[in-house]
Amino acid sequence: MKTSINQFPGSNRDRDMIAAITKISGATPQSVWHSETELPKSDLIIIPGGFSYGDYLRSGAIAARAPIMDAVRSAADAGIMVLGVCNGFQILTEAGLLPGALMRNAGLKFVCKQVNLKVENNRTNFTHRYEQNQIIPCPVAHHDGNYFADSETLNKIESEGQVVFRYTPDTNPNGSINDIAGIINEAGNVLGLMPHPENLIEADHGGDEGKYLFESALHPMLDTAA
Amino acid sequence: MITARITVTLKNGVLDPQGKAIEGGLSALGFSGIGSVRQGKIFDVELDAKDDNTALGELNAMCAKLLANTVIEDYHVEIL
Amino acid sequence: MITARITVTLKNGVLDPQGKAIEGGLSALGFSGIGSVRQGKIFDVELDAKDDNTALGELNAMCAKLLANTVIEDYHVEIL
Amino acid sequence: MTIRNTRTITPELVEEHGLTTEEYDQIVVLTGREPSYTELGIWSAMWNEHCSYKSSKKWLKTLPTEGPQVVLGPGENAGVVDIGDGDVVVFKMESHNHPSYIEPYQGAATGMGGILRDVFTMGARPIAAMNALRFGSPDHPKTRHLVSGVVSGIGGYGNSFGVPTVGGEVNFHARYNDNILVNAFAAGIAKADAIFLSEAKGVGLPVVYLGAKTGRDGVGGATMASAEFDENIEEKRPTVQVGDPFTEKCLLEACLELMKTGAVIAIQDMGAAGLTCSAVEMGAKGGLGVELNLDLVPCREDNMTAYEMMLSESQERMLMVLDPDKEKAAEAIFIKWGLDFAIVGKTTDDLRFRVLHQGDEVANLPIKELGDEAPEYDRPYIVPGKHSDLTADMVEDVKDYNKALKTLLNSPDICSRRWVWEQYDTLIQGNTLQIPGGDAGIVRIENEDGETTGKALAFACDVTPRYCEADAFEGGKQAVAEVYRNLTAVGAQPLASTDNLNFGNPEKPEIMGSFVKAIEGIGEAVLALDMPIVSGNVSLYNETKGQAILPTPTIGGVGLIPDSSKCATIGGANSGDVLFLIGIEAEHLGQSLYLRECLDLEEGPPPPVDLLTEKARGDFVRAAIRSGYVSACHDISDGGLAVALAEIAIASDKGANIDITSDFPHAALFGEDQARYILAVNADYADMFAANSEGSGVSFTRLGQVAGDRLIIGDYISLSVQEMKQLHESWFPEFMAEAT
Ligand SMILES: Nc1ncnc2c1ncn2[C@@H]1O[C@H](COP(=O)(O)OP(=O)(O)O)[C@@H](O)[C@H]1O
Ligand SMILES: [Mg+2]
Repeated sequence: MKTSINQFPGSNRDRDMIAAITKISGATPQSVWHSETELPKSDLIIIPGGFSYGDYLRSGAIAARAPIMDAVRSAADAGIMVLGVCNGFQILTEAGLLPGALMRNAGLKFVCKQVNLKVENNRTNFTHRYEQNQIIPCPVAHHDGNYFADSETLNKIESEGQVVFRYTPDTNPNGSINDIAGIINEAGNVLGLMPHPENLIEADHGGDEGKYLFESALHPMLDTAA
Repeated sequence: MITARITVTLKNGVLDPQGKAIEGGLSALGFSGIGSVRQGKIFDVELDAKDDNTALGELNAMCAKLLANTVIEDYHVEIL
Repeated sequence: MITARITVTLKNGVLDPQGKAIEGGLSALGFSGIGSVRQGKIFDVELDAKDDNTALGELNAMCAKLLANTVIEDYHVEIL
Repeated sequence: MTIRNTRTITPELVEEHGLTTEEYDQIVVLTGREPSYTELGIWSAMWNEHCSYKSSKKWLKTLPTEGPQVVLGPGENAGVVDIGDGDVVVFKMESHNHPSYIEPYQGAATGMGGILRDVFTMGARPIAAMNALRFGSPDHPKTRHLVSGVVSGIGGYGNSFGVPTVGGEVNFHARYNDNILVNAFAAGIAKADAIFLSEAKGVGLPVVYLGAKTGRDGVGGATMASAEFDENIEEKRPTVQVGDPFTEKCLLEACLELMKTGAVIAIQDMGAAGLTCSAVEMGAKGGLGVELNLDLVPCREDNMTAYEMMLSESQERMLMVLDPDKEKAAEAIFIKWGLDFAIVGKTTDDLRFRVLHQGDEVANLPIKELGDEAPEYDRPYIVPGKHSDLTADMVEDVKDYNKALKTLLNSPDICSRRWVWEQYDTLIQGNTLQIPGGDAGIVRIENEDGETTGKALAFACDVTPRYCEADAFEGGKQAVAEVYRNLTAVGAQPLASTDNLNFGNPEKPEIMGSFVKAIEGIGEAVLALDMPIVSGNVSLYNETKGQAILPTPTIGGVGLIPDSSKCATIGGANSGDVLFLIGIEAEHLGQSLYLRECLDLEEGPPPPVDLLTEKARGDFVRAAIRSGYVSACHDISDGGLAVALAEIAIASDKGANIDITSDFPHAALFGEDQARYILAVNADYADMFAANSEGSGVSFTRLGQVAGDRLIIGDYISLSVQEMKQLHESWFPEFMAEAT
């Protein structure tokens, strides 16, 4: 299983992600600079959190158009797993690899706190090590996590099981529509989520519930659809 | 150099949390009679192009490719 | 209801990191000949006022009190 | 607008530059002639209070700055302290008070930017940040706006840069109505043998400009205020600097990469008085001259003059002396990160600071005199009088202790700061063991390969300005003691400290007196508690219309936790644990929050600090935590015993039954006597713990037990944890939500 991590200027949870993957898989992921046009051979591509290009213009907008993203798009089309966390999720929506948009938090403030997430769909390659409907704690840290999609898109992702993680209604930190915290594409190989499972993988973090997402992705079920 | 102003606004029906907060802020300051506030962005761009038409073409392309997120935003280009 | 557009721009000389990053983003996408990009905000406000003049007064006050940060920003009000 | 080099020097111009006539006369002597306009700007930048410490130097020299743990004390961008295994922690605190009052978001943001740069200029990767904030009275019309702007500015910069904020302070007091304080702290980790300094070495070596471009930001705030000096004024330029955390993050990565190549001989960030101060300091420290060619400086704006370039305070810039053999590799790194890299000058052997612009030599000044020979003043001072005794029997007893505790928990200075710290990324880097809300923030230490080492660092910052106002000497001691206690309460050994001395106008003898006495108190305390001062900052003239701020010498401290599995937090109490008080029953109500919040009085002397007791009890508490049977610990400070117990109960979500009776319950419950802690100890170890305390000669009392969901203190207090939590959590968000 080869993992690569895309780094943009302004990425800042790349180090957290590298540490998490290294701890969980025993192997250090390959770092890929945004100006590259080709990806090393990878089974899992991760776009980490941060403020790529300062999040200026819109979060993830400039990064989504960086040279490496064409390679990510081809890989995603070829069925390779792609995971975007926080800024990574924003980049994936801006790149059109996931539907919808992430807008400014309803409270207009950056928010860093622990929320509760419900695993809405454990039949994905990213979540099969969770129980269906399991509630897990997980930290969030973002300014633009307010998921929005038009009603047609929303109906579709809701009915097709593409909503993978939802905030419990009392812990929705950003006003996201239907409490959506993470979604997967139709093909089931591209997942984006706002919370930071990489900051919840060991006792020192106060829990290891985030680890199961990476363990799922690093040991995908064979041949599953979303 | 041609100077242009690009205006990017949220599509109708897209919730605007910043606009809402500003409405609240304005009423708190005692302003009354405010129906709604919607926030948008402008980009003042200087560019070198052989004529206004070429510039317009370029500017529209910039919007479509980067400056606006057409999932949620509309844009408008104006040469000043 | 009166509809107005408020435009808030950075004062000259104030660093605009957003504009700078957008310039970079546009050149990376292959757009050439861009001299500069400065980002600003607009607020589309609907308000109830007895006439345009009263509205203008109100809108200017809103800018001074909340919508613009006059230390670094200029504003402009226009009734549509 | 351009400010030309040809302006004639008039007494008014000299005054606008903040220089006295005597100072100017000395400048003429040192220059050997009348200075040019640009030269005047350079002198004033180097000789202002901020850069030259002319009023404070004499007293700062008295502070203890040494110890076996200290690798590098004050004088560089930040202090450096050994934490074992070849690692060092690099830290400092700095103020950005005035800019934050003018433009709270950008002022606070650039304050964060500045302190982070101070740390990574030395080769350290920032791992933790704190911020100590003082605002005016909550009912002052500007306060909310300032709180909101400052907090989002700090968050906006630190979150994007990617450093966890793990602690801080927020106070409100009318004396900060027109002068808020924003003190930012940052700490980073480096290898002891890979620390970078600003001292230039080697003649004829390239001086390189790094980072963002130069604009007119912050140029000559003083001269800008008068409009008639230039016939070509287009507009009044804002002197506000805008922060760009994205560029700073790139600058961090580029600098750390660059430092690994061996290309850096000396490096200095451009902070106050940008290019001037950084170039002069590098040369003066190294005993070398520096020649700059301004035609090569990357500029953001057109037609910038020499004066403007030399005085610009544009952010996210650095200056370095480069090993010329490594130029190509160095430049490639900056190109990769999208940053400017320009050779703008060279080191010389003539001890002159020479500045060239468009074929002219616009400055030629003696570098040592600029850097090291700034005036030093021994300003007259009067030691402020002391308050007469205020014993417990002289203070009204409110009788309704439930109500008093509720008032305190819901008061501006005691309530939870969650509203603030939830806007800060407290978790980034994945090493935070204790987020804000405890006594000290804790961050574990990784080695170079990203593996955890088992070690952790604790961070706290404190000062109690109302104590300093009542007695600067005791207040100075107390600030250090409280940091010591906060670090100890999580199980850390305090290592060293940094100070940020915020005072009013030093030309007033009473202000100077409190400054002198505070330093004396700080010095005594850091010596007794072995927390030498390794870096710091002085901010004077925090005064408006004759009204000065409360004396506010903020102390930031760093402590070492050798085994991070053995630390304690405020929220770890378990049902059945026995609660112990380390220290004795309180009797001191002078300057307490009980007095202020319940009786509306600010009277009496502050609680005295006995440094020997402080040390003995601290050593005992730390040892107890490290032996592993302490499940929760919290020091007693603002609001006394009752508030401390309530805070443990709220954080642990557990009630407690406390058995006390007192002749002066108001003092016993709310007195702020120093050197005290509350510990929750597993019941199986309680007797052993008591015996140990007995044996160590440390005063202690068995207070009661963790139990149920109410805090019951004798016959005095009975409140549900739920209700206390609600009161404690609600003040801040309700205050910020209220209409202005
Ligand atoms: N501006 C701030 N930023 C981050 N944390 C803060 C800030 N202000 C206060 N805190 C945190 O809130 C808690 C309570 O602060 P304080 O009452 O000053 O604690 P103490 O009395 O232990 O010194 C501490 O954990 C502190 O770090
Ligand atoms: Mg404190």
